[in-house]
Amino acid sequence: MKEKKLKYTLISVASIAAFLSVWYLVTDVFHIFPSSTFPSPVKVAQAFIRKLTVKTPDGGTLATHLAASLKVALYGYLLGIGIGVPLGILMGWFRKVDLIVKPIFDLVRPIPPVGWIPLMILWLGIGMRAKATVIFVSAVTPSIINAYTGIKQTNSVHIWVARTFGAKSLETLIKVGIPSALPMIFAGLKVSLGASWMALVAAEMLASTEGLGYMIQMNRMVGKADNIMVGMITIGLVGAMLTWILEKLENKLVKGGRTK
Amino acid sequence: MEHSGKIKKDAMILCDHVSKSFVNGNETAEVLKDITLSVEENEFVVILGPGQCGKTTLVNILAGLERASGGEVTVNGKKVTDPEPERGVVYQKTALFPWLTVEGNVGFGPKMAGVPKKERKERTKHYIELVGLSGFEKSYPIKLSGGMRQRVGIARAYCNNPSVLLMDEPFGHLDAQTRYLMQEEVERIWSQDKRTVIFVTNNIEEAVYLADRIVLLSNCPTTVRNEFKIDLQRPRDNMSSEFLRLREEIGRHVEMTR
Amino acid sequence: MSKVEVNHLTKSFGKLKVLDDISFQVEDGDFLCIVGPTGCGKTTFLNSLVKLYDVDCGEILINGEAVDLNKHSIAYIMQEYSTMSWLTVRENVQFGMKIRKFSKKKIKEKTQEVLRMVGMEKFADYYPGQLSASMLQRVSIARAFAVEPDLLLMDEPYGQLDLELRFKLEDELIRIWQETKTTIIFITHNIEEAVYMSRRIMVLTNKPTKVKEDFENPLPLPRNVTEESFVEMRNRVTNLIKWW
Amino acid sequence: MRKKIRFQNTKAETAVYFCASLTGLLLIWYLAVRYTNLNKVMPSPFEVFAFVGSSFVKNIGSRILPFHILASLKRVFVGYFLACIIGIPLGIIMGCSRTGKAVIKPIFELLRPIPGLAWIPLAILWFGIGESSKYFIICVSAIVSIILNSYSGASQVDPILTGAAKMLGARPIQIFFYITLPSSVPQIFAGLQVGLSSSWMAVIAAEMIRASEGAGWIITTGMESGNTVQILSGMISIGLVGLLLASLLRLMERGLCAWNIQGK
Repeated sequence: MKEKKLKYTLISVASIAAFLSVWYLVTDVFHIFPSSTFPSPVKVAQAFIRKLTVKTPDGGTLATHLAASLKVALYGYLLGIGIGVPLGILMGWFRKVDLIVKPIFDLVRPIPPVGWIPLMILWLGIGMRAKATVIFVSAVTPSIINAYTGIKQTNSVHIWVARTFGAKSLETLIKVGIPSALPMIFAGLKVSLGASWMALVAAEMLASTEGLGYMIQMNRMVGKADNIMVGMITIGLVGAMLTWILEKLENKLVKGGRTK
Repeated sequence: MEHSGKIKKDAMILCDHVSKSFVNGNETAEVLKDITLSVEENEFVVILGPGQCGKTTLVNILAGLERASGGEVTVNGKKVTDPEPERGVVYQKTALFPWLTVEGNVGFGPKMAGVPKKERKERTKHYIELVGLSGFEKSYPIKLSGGMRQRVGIARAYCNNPSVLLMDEPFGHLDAQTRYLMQEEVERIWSQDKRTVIFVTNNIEEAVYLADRIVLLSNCPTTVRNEFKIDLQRPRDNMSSEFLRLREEIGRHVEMTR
Repeated sequence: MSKVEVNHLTKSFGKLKVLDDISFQVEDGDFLCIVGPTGCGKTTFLNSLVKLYDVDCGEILINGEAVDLNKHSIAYIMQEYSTMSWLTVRENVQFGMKIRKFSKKKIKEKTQEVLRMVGMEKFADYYPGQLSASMLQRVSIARAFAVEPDLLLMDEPYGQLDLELRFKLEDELIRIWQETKTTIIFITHNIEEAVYMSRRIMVLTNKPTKVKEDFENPLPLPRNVTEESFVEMRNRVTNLIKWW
Repeated sequence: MRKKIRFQNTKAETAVYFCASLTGLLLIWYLAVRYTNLNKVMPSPFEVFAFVGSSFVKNIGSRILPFHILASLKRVFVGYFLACIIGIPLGIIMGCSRTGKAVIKPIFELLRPIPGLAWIPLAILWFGIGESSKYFIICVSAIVSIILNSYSGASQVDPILTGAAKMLGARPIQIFFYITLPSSVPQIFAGLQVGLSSSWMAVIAAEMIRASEGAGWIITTGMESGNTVQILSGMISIGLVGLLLASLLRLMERGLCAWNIQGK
């Protein structure tokens, strides 16, 4: 079985190498595409290094843009899950809350977070508050849905066991409801993270003076494709890193080998 | 009643010193030590063994889904290496195709073999009636009860017209009452449409009720401990004193007596 | 220890009447086995007993008072595995005691005692995901006995287990019952199991469920499945049920 | 799962609460606008509904509202269709063949973390500001979840079922068509559902960046002209259409996966 595994890792490495070399051949060697619109990996790497120190053309180094984006994203994200998860849990457990809140939630939910950007910009300007609100909206919806479903899927046998031991409704929620919904809640946190990161990029592209979204939009204006790619790769990398951190947190908190 | 030892060469199914061990990491776990048994044509043999003692592995080897580490299995004179429609299997978890209706499941074998539509329809209809499920042709497995799903499993195996039927603890998950019903069903179906059957179970009562001959397996690593000829008149009454005496006697040989 | 009285218990889901005017008594420390055809509302009966289902009419008294989950200590072992996969075996066993607000010292002692009782001390820090079906069932039994219940309800707890495991757990339960003198109400399909363990047997009819017969099981413990008297008692119960 | 302890709330009760909170919301909105200084920023609900109603006849920009919605829907369906024809086979190949997985998965994992909308600048650079750049953005936004779900559907086929099929004499090709595909249909539909909502979001974003008509265009021009009524009505129609698309897909799934639905 061991050699089989080795064979497949080799193929994977080969396929990445092929992907990069084809990209390189198509751009720098055969010049099928002008490098202004489709730069080669080498040019993107150079741009990456240059962007670490140089401010032009978007008025900020990669680090400052990244910092601005992270600040807004985390602010909106933490607010979103901080409100979304408890609300989802309460909606899932108490029928009264479910009956009142759910209809309003179902009304707002179909509007994609991106759709809120114009209204927020009109009301809150293009500063941090507008973007944070958009990210809040995109983070709150998945966390409510997953917390709600997680609680609804609690095994009623466990609820009965707690009840027969004399636990009241609230104690049963804390001792049985929440722990058994934890894997689903964490899945929701991951979806919220993805949605927030996506909404951030859109908000920054539309109206912002800093951040990775703004950076790739500005570079598009001046036709610097290599900087755009640098921006995109950074967005992808940071997004993946945040998800990885969330998974580590989940492995520690969700016990009993039940991660989703 | 004692273990006969010698095996008849021209039997329908022949297991000749079959052994099987699994290698994971560096240690090897020996599951089947030495299985030697033979089954006559249209004989109903029950393999009785305690909990986890490689019974399912033995069934997989007989079916051709798994290869034996040592020894040889021949069915109908041919060496068993791969699964063939000649050997039908009924699983404990029924393994029905959830996306096919009862009709779709039962007719799956012939459809794969490319049997013409008309003949396939007839055969499916015949076996659905045989297991008493007429009227349920169009329902999906998700809507059937445990007992009914087992009947579809049996009909599906029969419909492929196998010469040998391997049943791997088919009633393990059923509640006591449905289990009695299904034992009677198998008895009825088998007497109407005889095939060579190897029926695996850990329930002594089920074994004595169904078997022409019981092959008793030891704990892991498994060997054949002894065999019992059951020549009670069929269909048997599991309340009769003769039945209970037999059950008690076999019970004494099985490690798990009370 | 507690005496259970049930008078004219009636329960229906919508139009479908499930329990029809059931009345009976269970003496203190008694081992009552309830047998009945599949789907005759045995589980509904047990759930109504502990107020998990609200009942149409009828009263359920424990030691003379109406059932109250906070006052009366009741433990319920179900057919499905009710161990909580996010808690270790030790935490599962302590679950009931913590809700009942036992003292720390008592919890520690009791956990050790019941784990030894079911032979699971070695697995105290395992998670349910790593254990076999019979071990999980033992954990639920330990969790139930840990709170020293006045009344223990068991809904076909051994239904899914292997034959040999079922024999072992039945003997174990009888031993624990003799030790702790807890009143046990045990539901099962398996007539042999009921005759083997019970001191009293109650046979229910099909829906709407009534008490068909309620009689003593005089056979001395430990019982032998093949003795003449055992087989005769088993035939008697089987004829009463006649579900096939 | 066993039935809930208390009776499941009847359908009628949920409907009553739905209307109650809906009217409550509208009432609060109306009162807030009328009696507080919110009205400088926020139109009353009736203004919005009137605007939505009239825009079926009167033009917003050069066309009436339904035309804008149809323009967006056309873009969604082209991009989404592309994502399906490329994504589903790719996912299934990855799920079924180990070599396929070894080749495709690493590249997929490289590109996966980049959010669909981050491709907008590059798409405009590559395809200009016309329709094709929007199709590209929609396809990229939808394809990730379609590939992922088709992959997990195809790779998690129950081995007992493939074993049973082998026993019944099914050859490998037959196992693929008669076992692997049908059993991964529910999972593929899950991917299609997520893909559709990402596409609907992507088209709005793409139209907001650069478009001459479409739902996204409506709310951006509303923003630029400070016309909150237009923004709100644009958002409401986006929400409704999104809801409609999701329920249409769910209907299709119920038809195709009847075997997967519990219920007696």
